[in-house]
Parts: sequence; C-alpha cells; structure tokens
Amino acid sequence: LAESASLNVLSPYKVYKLDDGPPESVEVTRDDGLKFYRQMQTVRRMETAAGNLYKEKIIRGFCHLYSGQEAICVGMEAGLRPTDAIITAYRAHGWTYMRGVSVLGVLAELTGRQSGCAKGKGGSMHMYTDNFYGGNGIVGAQVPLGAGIGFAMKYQGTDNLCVALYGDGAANQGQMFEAYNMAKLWDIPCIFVCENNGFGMGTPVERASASTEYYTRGDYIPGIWVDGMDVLGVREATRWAAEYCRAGKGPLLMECATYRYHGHSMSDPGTSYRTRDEIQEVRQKRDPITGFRERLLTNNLATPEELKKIDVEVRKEVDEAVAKAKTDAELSAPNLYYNIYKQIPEDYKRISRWGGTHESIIIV
Amino acid sequence: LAESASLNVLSPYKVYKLDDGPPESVEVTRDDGLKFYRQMQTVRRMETAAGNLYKEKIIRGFCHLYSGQEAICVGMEAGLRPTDAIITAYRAHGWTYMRGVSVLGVLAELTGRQSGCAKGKGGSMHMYTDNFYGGNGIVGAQVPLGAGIGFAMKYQGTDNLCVALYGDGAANQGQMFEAYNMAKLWDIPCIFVCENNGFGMGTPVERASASTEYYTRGDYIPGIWVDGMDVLGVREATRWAAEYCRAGKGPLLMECATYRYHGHSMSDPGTSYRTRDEIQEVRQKRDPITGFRERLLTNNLATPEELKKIDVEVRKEVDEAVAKAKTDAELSAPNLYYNIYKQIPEDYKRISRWGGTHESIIIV
Amino acid sequence: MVRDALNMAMDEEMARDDRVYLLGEEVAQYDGAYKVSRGLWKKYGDRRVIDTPITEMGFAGIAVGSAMAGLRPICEFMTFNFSMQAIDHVINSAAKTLYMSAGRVNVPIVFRGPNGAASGVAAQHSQCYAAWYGHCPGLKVLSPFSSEDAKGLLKAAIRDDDPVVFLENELVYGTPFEMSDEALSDEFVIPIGKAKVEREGKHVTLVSHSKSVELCLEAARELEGQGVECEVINLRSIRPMDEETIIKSVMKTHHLITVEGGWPQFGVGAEVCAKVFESAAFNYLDAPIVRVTGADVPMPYAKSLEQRALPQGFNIIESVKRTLNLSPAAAAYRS
Amino acid sequence: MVRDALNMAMDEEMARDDRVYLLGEEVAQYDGAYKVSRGLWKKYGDRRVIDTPITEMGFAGIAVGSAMAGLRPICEFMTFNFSMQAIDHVINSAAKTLYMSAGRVNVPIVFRGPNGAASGVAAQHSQCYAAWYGHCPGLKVLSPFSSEDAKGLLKAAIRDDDPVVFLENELVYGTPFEMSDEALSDEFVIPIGKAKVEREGKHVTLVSHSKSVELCLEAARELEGQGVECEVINLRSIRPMDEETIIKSVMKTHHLITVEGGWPQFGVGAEVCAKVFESAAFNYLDAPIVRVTGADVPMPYAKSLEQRALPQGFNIIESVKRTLNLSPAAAAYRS
Ligand SMILES: Cc1ncc(C[n+]2csc(CCOP(=O)(O)OP(=O)(O)O)c2C)c(N)n1
Ligand SMILES: Cc1ncc(C[n+]2csc(CCOP(=O)(O)OP(=O)(O)O)c2C)c(N)n1
Ligand SMILES: [Mg+2]
Ligand SMILES: [Mg+2]
Repeated sequence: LAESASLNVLSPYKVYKLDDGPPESVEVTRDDGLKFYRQMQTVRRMETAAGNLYKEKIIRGFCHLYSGQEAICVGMEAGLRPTDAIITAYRAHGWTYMRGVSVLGVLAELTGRQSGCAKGKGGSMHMYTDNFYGGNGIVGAQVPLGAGIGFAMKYQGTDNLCVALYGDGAANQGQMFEAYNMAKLWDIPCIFVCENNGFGMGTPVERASASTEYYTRGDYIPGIWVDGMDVLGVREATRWAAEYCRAGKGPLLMECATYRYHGHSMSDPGTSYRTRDEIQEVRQKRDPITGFRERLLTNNLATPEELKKIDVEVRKEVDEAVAKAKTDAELSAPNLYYNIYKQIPEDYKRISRWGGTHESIIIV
Repeated sequence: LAESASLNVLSPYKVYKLDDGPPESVEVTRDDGLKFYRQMQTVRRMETAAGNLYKEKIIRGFCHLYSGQEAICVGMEAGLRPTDAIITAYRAHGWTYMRGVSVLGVLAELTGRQSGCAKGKGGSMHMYTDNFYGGNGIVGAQVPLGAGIGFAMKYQGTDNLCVALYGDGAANQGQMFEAYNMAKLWDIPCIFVCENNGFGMGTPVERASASTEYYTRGDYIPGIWVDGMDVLGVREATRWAAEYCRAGKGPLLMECATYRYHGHSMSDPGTSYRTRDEIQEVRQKRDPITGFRERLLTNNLATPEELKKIDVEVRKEVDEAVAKAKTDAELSAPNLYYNIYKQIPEDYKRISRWGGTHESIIIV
Repeated sequence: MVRDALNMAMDEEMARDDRVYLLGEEVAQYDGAYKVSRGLWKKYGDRRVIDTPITEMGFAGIAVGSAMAGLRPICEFMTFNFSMQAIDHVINSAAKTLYMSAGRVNVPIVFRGPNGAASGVAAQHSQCYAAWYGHCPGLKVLSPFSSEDAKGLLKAAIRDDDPVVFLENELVYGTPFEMSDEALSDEFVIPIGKAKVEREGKHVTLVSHSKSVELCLEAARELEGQGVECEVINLRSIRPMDEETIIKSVMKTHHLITVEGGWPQFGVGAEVCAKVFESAAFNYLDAPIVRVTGADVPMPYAKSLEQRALPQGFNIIESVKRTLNLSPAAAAYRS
Repeated sequence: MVRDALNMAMDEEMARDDRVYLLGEEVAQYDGAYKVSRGLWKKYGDRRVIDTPITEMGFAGIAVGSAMAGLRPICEFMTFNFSMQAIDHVINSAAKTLYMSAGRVNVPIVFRGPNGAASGVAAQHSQCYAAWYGHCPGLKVLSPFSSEDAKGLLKAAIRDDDPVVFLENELVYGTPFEMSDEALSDEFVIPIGKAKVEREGKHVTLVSHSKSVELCLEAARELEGQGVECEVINLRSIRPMDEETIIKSVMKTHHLITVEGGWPQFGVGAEVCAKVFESAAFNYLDAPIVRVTGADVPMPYAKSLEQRALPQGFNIIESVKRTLNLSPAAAAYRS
C-alpha cells in the first residue's frame, strides 16, 4: 500500500478575476484518504437513517438531506482550520457532523430529544456547535451573518476566516449582493460558497438565475468553480481560497457543482422536476463516495477490506445513534421557557398560553 | 438662425455587454433646443424657489433638490413616449414637473397645500401623475416597483416601457439585484437608470460601492454610461435604450454621471464631505444649463434675447406658483381619514387618536 | 378541503378577470409548495402563473408595481415568515401609496400564504403575523378558518381595490369542510370586515381566528356536555375588525375569552380586549377577559414542547371554567 | 439633550469594552444623520465606527453575525422605518437564535435609531415600531423619554447579552433635560423592564412612552390647576413591560388612560389594556380605559393634518375629563 499519492482533480477549476488558481494536481495521504472516506460514508449513512426516521414519523416537519453533497463538507473541512467558522443554510446535517457534533447529536436533534445538539429545540434546520453558527431556515440570511462572523474575526485580530454556504436558489437573494459589497469594501475574510445542486426546490437553476455562472456573480469579487463531487478538488480549492483570505486579500466566491439525490425536503418526492434517470445517472457516474472509493483502491491507498471495515463501523455507529435518538427523552416542560433570554430581566414574567405565568403553565 | 444642428455628445458613451451603442452625433432642432432650455431652467428655478420656501420654514421635513441634475429628466423625457412610465426616488420634483405636473402642483405639494399634486398628503417625496409612480422615500424600493410597472406593460400587450431611477447610494441595495434578475429572466421592458451624483448623503461612491462602474453592475444586463450633464446625450441614449427595450430584448442599465449642487436634503449644508471649490468647479465647467445655453448660441439655434425672454417667463411662472403655494389652503380635517382605502368596508370605523371614531375627531 | 377552496377562488377569479395573475415561489410548474395552486399553470400558462426566484423583496415589489399599473396580482409567500423580507413593500409600497397619492394610485394586490405555526418546523417558520399586519392602516387583513371562509374571502380579496393580507393556515389545508351550494357558486364572495358567529351560546363568548376557531368549537362541544353554552366568533377579518359582533355577544354572555395561536403580547387578543374595554360591553362583563394564546416563546421543535407552546383545547376549557367560576382552581386564579 | 446623552452612553461603553462598535449609515465621518454619534469616529477610528452602504438587510445581518461571534455591535438604523428592510435579521436571526440553539449562541446587539413620527416627513418615515417589536419574544424593547432614560437605558442595552431594540425619538434629540449627577456617572445604568413614575397623582393614571410622556406631563400640569392629580407612568421598557407599576397605580387611581404616538389597533395601549384586564386591577377600575393614540392613518405631510394624526395635549385632557366624568361631553362618550 502506498503512503500517499499524487492525483489530478476530477474537473479543471474555472477561475474569475484571478490570475491563478489552486493546483490541479493534489497530494493525498493514505490516512487522509481513509478519513475522508469514513467521513463521507458517515454523513451518507446518517442521512439515510434520518430519511428512514422521517418515514417512521419520528422526525417531523422539514428535513433536508445532504446526500450527494458529502464531498463538499468533508473536503472543505479538510482545507480549513477548526478555528475558522462555518455557517450554512437548513441543509445542515453534514456540516454539523463535520464540525464535531456526533451522529447522535445530529439524529437526536432531528428526533427532538435532549441529546440533540440543540436539545431538540432547533430541529433539522437549527444546529450549532463551536465555530459553527447554524443551520438557518431563511434562504440567504446566513450569508450576511457569515460576513459578520468574518468581520468579527478580523476585528478581533485573528487570521481566522468564515465560510458562508448557500444554494443556487439562494444565490439570487438581494442580501447576498449587499454582503458581497460590504465584504469587498471592508476586506472581510469570508469565503462565499455556492453549493450548486442544480435546483432550488423544484426550480432548475436556469429558471431562477439570469446567470448560472455562480462563481462570477460577485462581480468585483474573484471566484473559483470547483467540482463539488471531488473531495480532493474541494479540499485543494478550499486551502487555496483560505490562504487567499488569510493573506488579507478580502473575500472570495466559490461555486461547488454538486447534486442532491433526495427531494428538497422529505415531503418532496423530487421526481416531478427531474427524471429518475437523471438521478440514477449522477449516482452512477459522479457519486462522490463511489468515485473516491475507486480512486483509493486504484491508487493503492486502501484495500477493499479496510474500506469494508469502515463501512461496517460506520453502520454500527449510526445504528447505535438511531437507537438512542429514538428512545432519548424530550426536554421537560419548563424548558419551554428557558433560553428566551440569556440575561433575564428582574421580575420577568413567562407568559403562557392562557395569560397565566410560567409557574401556572408547568403545573398543567 | 439655423432650424437644426448636428452636434456631438459631450462625452463618449461607455457600453457594457453591447455590440454597439447610441450614435454620438445627434441632431437637434431649434424648437427642441429652446424647449429643453426652458424645461431645464424651469426645474432649476423651481428648485431654487423650493430651497427658499424651506428656509422660510414653509416647506417642512425633507426636501431633496434636483439642481444640477436637470439634463437627466429633460433629456430622458424627450427620448421617451408619454405612455412610457417613470418611477424615481425621493429626489422627485424635476421628474414630477417633466411628467406634466405644473410648477404649482409641485410647489404646493411641498408646502402641503391642496393644489399640490398629492393635495399635500405626500410632500416632497411622494408626488404622482399619469404614468408617473412617484416619488418613493425608501432607498431602492422604487426599482422592483418599476420592474413591476414594466411587467404590467408587457402583460397588457403594449410596447411601452418603464424607467426606474435610483441613486449611486441605492445601487448597492439588494432588491436592485433581485429586480435585475427577474427583469432579465422575464425580459421585462425596463430601463434601470442610476443617477450617479457622486454621493449618497455624505458618503462618496468609493466608500459605498465596491464597484463604481454602475452601468456594469447588472452583470448579465447590458449597460450604457452617459454624461448626465449633457441633455442631448441623455436624450439620444434614452431613445436608443427605449428602442432596445421595445424590441423585446429585455432590460437595460444606464448610468448618468451627474452632480448635486445642494446638500442631500435641506438640513445638510453639503460641504462637510466635499469642498465648496468642488461644487464651484462643477457649476462652472459642467453645468447642464449653462453648457447647453452656450451650445444653442454658438450653433445659431437661439439668440441671447430669446433665451433671456425664456428666463423671464420661467421666473414669472415660478414666482406666481410660489405665491399661490404659500397662500393656498391645506386640506380640511376630515381629509385625514380619506384615501386610506379605495373600497371602504361597510361599517368601517375611522379610528381617531383617542379611541373615538371619525365623527368625534372632526368635531375637535 | 381548504386547499381546494383557495384553488377554486383563484381559478374563478382568473377566469373572470384577465388582470388577475399569480406569482410566487413554486406556484407554477410545481403546483405550489403546498399544492394550493395545483393545475393553474397548466390552465393559464406562463403569462399568468409565474414561478419566481427566491427573492421575496424583489417579487413582492414587482407585484406591487404591477398592481399600481393596473394588474391585480396574487402574490404568494411560500409562508408568511418570508414576508418579513418583503414587508417594506407590503407596508410602505402597498399599504401607504393610496394615501400618499391622495387617492390617485391604488394597489389592488393580495399577499397570501400560510401563516402561523405548522408542525415541527421550529422558530423561524412558525410566526403569526395577524397582529403585525392588523396594526397597519391601508391594509385589509383576513384570516379564514373554513373552506367557505377561504373561498369567499379570497375572492373578496382578489376583487378588492386595496392591498389585502390573506393569512392561511397550513394545518387546515387538508381539512375537509362542508361547502354549501351557495359557496360553490362563482359569485360567492364574503364581505371583508364581518365576523361570523360559528355557534351561538349564552354563557361565554369565545373570539378567535384561523385554526384556533376549530379549538374553540371543539371546546364548545365538550362544554356543552357540562351545561355550558359557548358562543364562538370567527373573526374572519383582523382588519377591519368587526367589533359590533363581539360587543353584541359579550353583552349577551357577559364573559369573553380570546383564542389565538400567535404570541400573547400585542396580539389579536390584546386588541379585542381593548375594543371591548372601550365599548358599551365593558359594563356587562362579569369577569375579566382571558387571553388564550401561543406561549411567549420562539417555537421549539420538540413535539412535546411545541404542543405546550400552542393553545390546546383544555386551555380553553379551563379558562371558561375559571371565568364562569366553575372550577376549584378558580379561586387560585388572578392571585 | 437626549442626543448628548445617547452619545455619552455609546462613548462610555466603547471606552469600557473593546467589543462594542457602532455601524450604520453616516454614523462615522458625517457624525450621524442626526448627529447622535458626533465625534465618535474621530475618537475611535475606522475599526470601531463604521459607515455602511445603504443596505440595511446586509449590514444588520453582518452586525448580528458579528454578535454571534463575540462582538457587541450597536447597529444604527438611520430611522426605524428602514429596519423593515432588515427585520428578518432582527427577528429571525437575532431574537430567535438563543432559543433555537438551546442557549448556545447569544446575540448581544443593540438596534437603535429614531422611531415614530418626526416633523413633515410623511407616511413612509413616521411609523412607530414599539408594538411590532414588543410582540416578539427574544427581543428586549426599550423606548426612552428623557436624557437620563436615554443614557441609562442605552448603557443597559449595550451591556445586555440579548438583542435589544432601542427606539429613540428624533423630536426630543434636541430637548434639554436635567441630568442628575448620578446620571452623569460612568456607571449609570437603568434596569431593563422597569417603568418610571414620572409624577405621582391619585385621580387617574396616564401610561405612556417616548415623547408622549412629555404630553402627559404637560396635560398633568394643566389638570393640576383644575384639581385633578394625574399619575404619569413612563414605561421605558416596552418588552418586558412593567405591569406591576401600572397595576399598582391603577389600583390607586381607579382610572387609566394610555397615550402613544403610534397607531391605535394592536398598539401599546391595547397591550396595557389587556394586562390590566388580566390583573387584580380589573376590579378597581371605575371607568373604561381610554387609549389616546396616533390616528389610524398613514402619516400625512400637510402640517394641519399631521397634527391631527398625532395625539395632542387636549386629547389627553379631554380623555381625563371624560374618564373622571368631569366634562359635559362625558355623557355623549361611549355612545
Ligand atoms: C426567504 C425564504 N424564502 C423561501 C424559503 C422556502 N425555501 C426553503 S429552501 C428553498 C429552496 C432553496 O434552494 P437552494 O438555495 O438551491 O438550496 P438547496 O435546497 O438546493 O440546498 C426555499 C424556496 C425560505 N426558507 N426562506
Ligand atoms: C432604505 C432606506 N435607507 C436609508 C434611507 C435614508 N436615506 C435617504 S436618501 C439616502 C441617500 C441616497 O443616496 P443616493 O441613492 O445616491 O441618491 P441621491 O440622494 O444622491 O439622489 C439615504 C441614506 C432611506 N430613505 N431608505
Ligand atoms: Mg439548490
Ligand atoms: Mg447619489
């Protein structure tokens, strides 16, 4: 087995208003290879489990699965520092996991139990951990927030940066352009990442965006296009972008071309606006995990047995988390009234649903 | 005297994503020349009168003068049809006049009297007339509204278009970019016009906009830059742009470079963020009226006496309007409660300031 | 189903008036996120049923502009939570323009979509906007409960010459309500500004809107068994609010309870209280008004907490008993 | 002057805590559109006093994001009317995040700027947002009246770990109020959630906030000459609202009038009514509560109409007399 290998990224980068771009030949160690494989498999498996829990009606409301897009969270995390910050939209499970929340922390949040990373108060769209600011249900809102987090990092004198992720649908939101403008004016260390999975709910990009070249839509902000199904390409581009930002050159845009296997949320079968064949074809030809698995094997970075073993371990981890996420308790009633304020005003009345106070409601 | 002359525009156009642009040599008749001169003088004089009324405390609140920018409203109106629509921001007096409201209709609106074009209910920022939709106090809001007006014109099967004007400060507002996107996707006949007067209140363009090339900021929408101090250039560019839109080619951006002589509103002396010398220099070298006057004379399109006569007539018209605008009555008390709804629900209660009804308040 | 009633209202009004068109996210080819516009794109095509990008501020502005220029848009917010991005256009562009123009420019537009809490969608997707919009002159604000309400009020809203905020409720989209023959007619229009007495009773008045009316009716049925007759008022219109109907009822029952899913403070119940206070009914009240409302918290995701954050039948029943002095807990109340 | 008190509060808190910074349109080099931040940019420089482009949604979002990441922004809206463009960030990003994150991510931010009617600025620039923001859990909403209020409450707001909406009033920026020695100190902080009894009286309670407190005090002085003693309560805090102080006063005076500049329906007065209704004070009221409010209209520009659209001293005086049954018109009232 090789200790490392030098591979080419799957698709050439495209760059906008940049003289050069990330290297197209990348070095990957065996250890990293196995790690990325495990991480992508874990996210995939976790999402499958979430889908099943939803079908069992144990997860309620919205549930936006990340399956198909795993190479982005795994690749980007590998190209960043843990002290860098991330903020994303409601398609947040994979990112939450990559930022350090356990599979249980994610799944129990989805089932609304107290082992969830937001103790069940947030649900699918609102997950948080260190240097991970959600999880936001309002399309586009996380982008100015992310610019603000980047702003804070610069203000505090660190050389950390913030990555703000959004979808192709979100890319048309006005607040994006407001954030771009201020980020550029103030040289905020922020990477704006468009996860272009081809659709905003049922609307394909061409019907939503007058320009679908998302990496160029920062106008005066340079951009890179990356194959989002290629974990190594994503890592390399992220490293390069992070260096650019850390050097104080201001913000950068990055478009990751990817695909979402499931419907938009669990209530959307996801087949009215695209064919089953189209989905099948991506799964077969561009799947980020299958493709990477093959590359590990052909480049002698792993054996089939090792990968098999990882698969088994991942399955076990997720299954255990599922079991606990199903049986774990929900928060007790008084918690309804906690966390509204961090600093509770003196004499503050918790107002229940019938004009009584906190005390009266919990007896009910 | 010549019946017409062929002149060059004062500054070459700049174009963006366009193969050609408007002609730089323009034909102007003596009649048009005299008309434009009269119109620009009327707007200038009317604004001076407004400034004086403000100083006399007869006009209250905000009052944003258009002085310095006259060539834009006069030139554009000349390049459009009366059935085309216009919508602009709060710097609306010149446009209101050009759309057919009398000087009295403008000034009496400023003094809050019933001869005002909104009977005194709207004031400086909210003036309306046929095919003129205001007058909007919210920076940027008029731009989607304008796109909507253009949308309606297309929906109704006409070949009219809408011109939506905004300032350099407004140009950064997110809703601009949302409007651009939909206008382009849906081929809305709308000309988005940025009146770049160098400042948004006290902030010069460079501190507000990461790109100050406003005519390029529609990204996928073609754009033209025009010298906004050149009434003929503005007319020609507008004609050309209108033809483009009417041909069904979708929206267009147009930047008119201009300057505002007064402070942002009357409470702003307008000299803390720029020097008096700078203002003086523009007045001397680029003034749209003085410059045009000179061109009329050197090209034998008018005699000094004719222009003098126009000046006198304009002054008289404005002076008379001022006198009436000062003495005209305000609307009577019951009008406070009119125009809230066009279709008044049965039994509708007009709620006064002390919990009584309409009837009770008017007795007070 | 309420969904069908809404669909029928839009269909009939689009057939009747070419100026009426529908725009919003996923309203056309996807048939609406909640399938309220099902079939309309197929029937009316791209010109009149328009999918927008996810740009609420922009498309609401475009819709308002088109209304100023003579069209009659139905502007769907996928949910009213997203109307916050566009609220400047709802208030400053739509509600105020007739007034600012002294009657020259009216804005015949309907802003519609689901409002208030759905199931398991957490804090950002569960807000009730009735009180916010109800606060603002220039708007008419409707909040239908049943299928008949939905159809008759939406048709009224579309025909109205002023901006109307039309607050639907996702949780009842699928509820099967009876529709009278009259309601099935093309010309079934319910007047804006009138409440409906859903059930007559003499002991206590329950004033409510939207899905909470259902809770009131359930509570009323249960209380009937215990000898308490509730009068249930479905507000239908939040602005203008039909105070006559409320006042008349209170003068009959002498007891008032307001029920809503939104937050308690500065809510719909508060305004009802104040109106009664200012009216002749004030002297008829034998007990304080009780507001049964959503809890004063952002909506939690977890099921048991979510349930506690919303008014339940037993809250109404308890409140009625306390108000009528029928329960042992009554003495403890108002301590 | 209130303007100076606000300036002092920001200056002191910026000196005290490096995490505090100010951003907004024209706050730096122009010294603030209303000169509230005069001198701060000169003193603290580009890093801490930041002129933004005219992009409220964007800069409010940036401010909230920076607060999540450890800063303590003061986000100025040139006026609160423009906060509508950013209101999604105020509510969904700022107010709800602590709850959604089960206590992990707090958002220590102050949104401040002038609120309500100024003079002659017409409908789009005259709205009062007290009731809207007061409706929303997760926010604290302050509405200072005097210079002491302004300073002590703004300092409290800046030090607070939660999002605070701080509603100023342009019309009093230039009003000279006495400042006590205590109020001039660096450590003068007024607790959030407490009302202030501005004047004691035994006949009627006037509850008010912001500039309307001035009207109440004037009316109280005039009524004093006629033997009527008004108790004037300055709410200071709209959310949480100090109901104890109101209730105590009403139990003493038996009469209540609310006074505000905002629209009547679903306004601050409505909530005060409802709170009193729900309290022990209900049985103490000898007459209905009267709400004195702005008229239910978008603000007109013309001076005489504008004046009629806002509460005037005589409205309060009339209302007091009617409530106390002191005027010949009293009989006609409540017809
Ligand atoms: C402001 C706002 N408008 C609408 C929605 C409803 N909505 C949720 S996700 C979504 C589609 C977003 O698509 P995209 O940005 O491409 O992200 P993806 O789901 O593909 O990851 C829509 C319309 C919302 N949550 N927020
Ligand atoms: C949304 C919004 N934010 C802020 C303001 C306050 N304001 C009014 S005009 C203005 C400056 C606009 O500058 P620009 O767009 O360049 O237009 P100009 O005044 O130069 O014509 C500002 C900040 C407003 N009216 N609306
Ligand atoms: Mg997408
Ligand atoms: Mg400008």
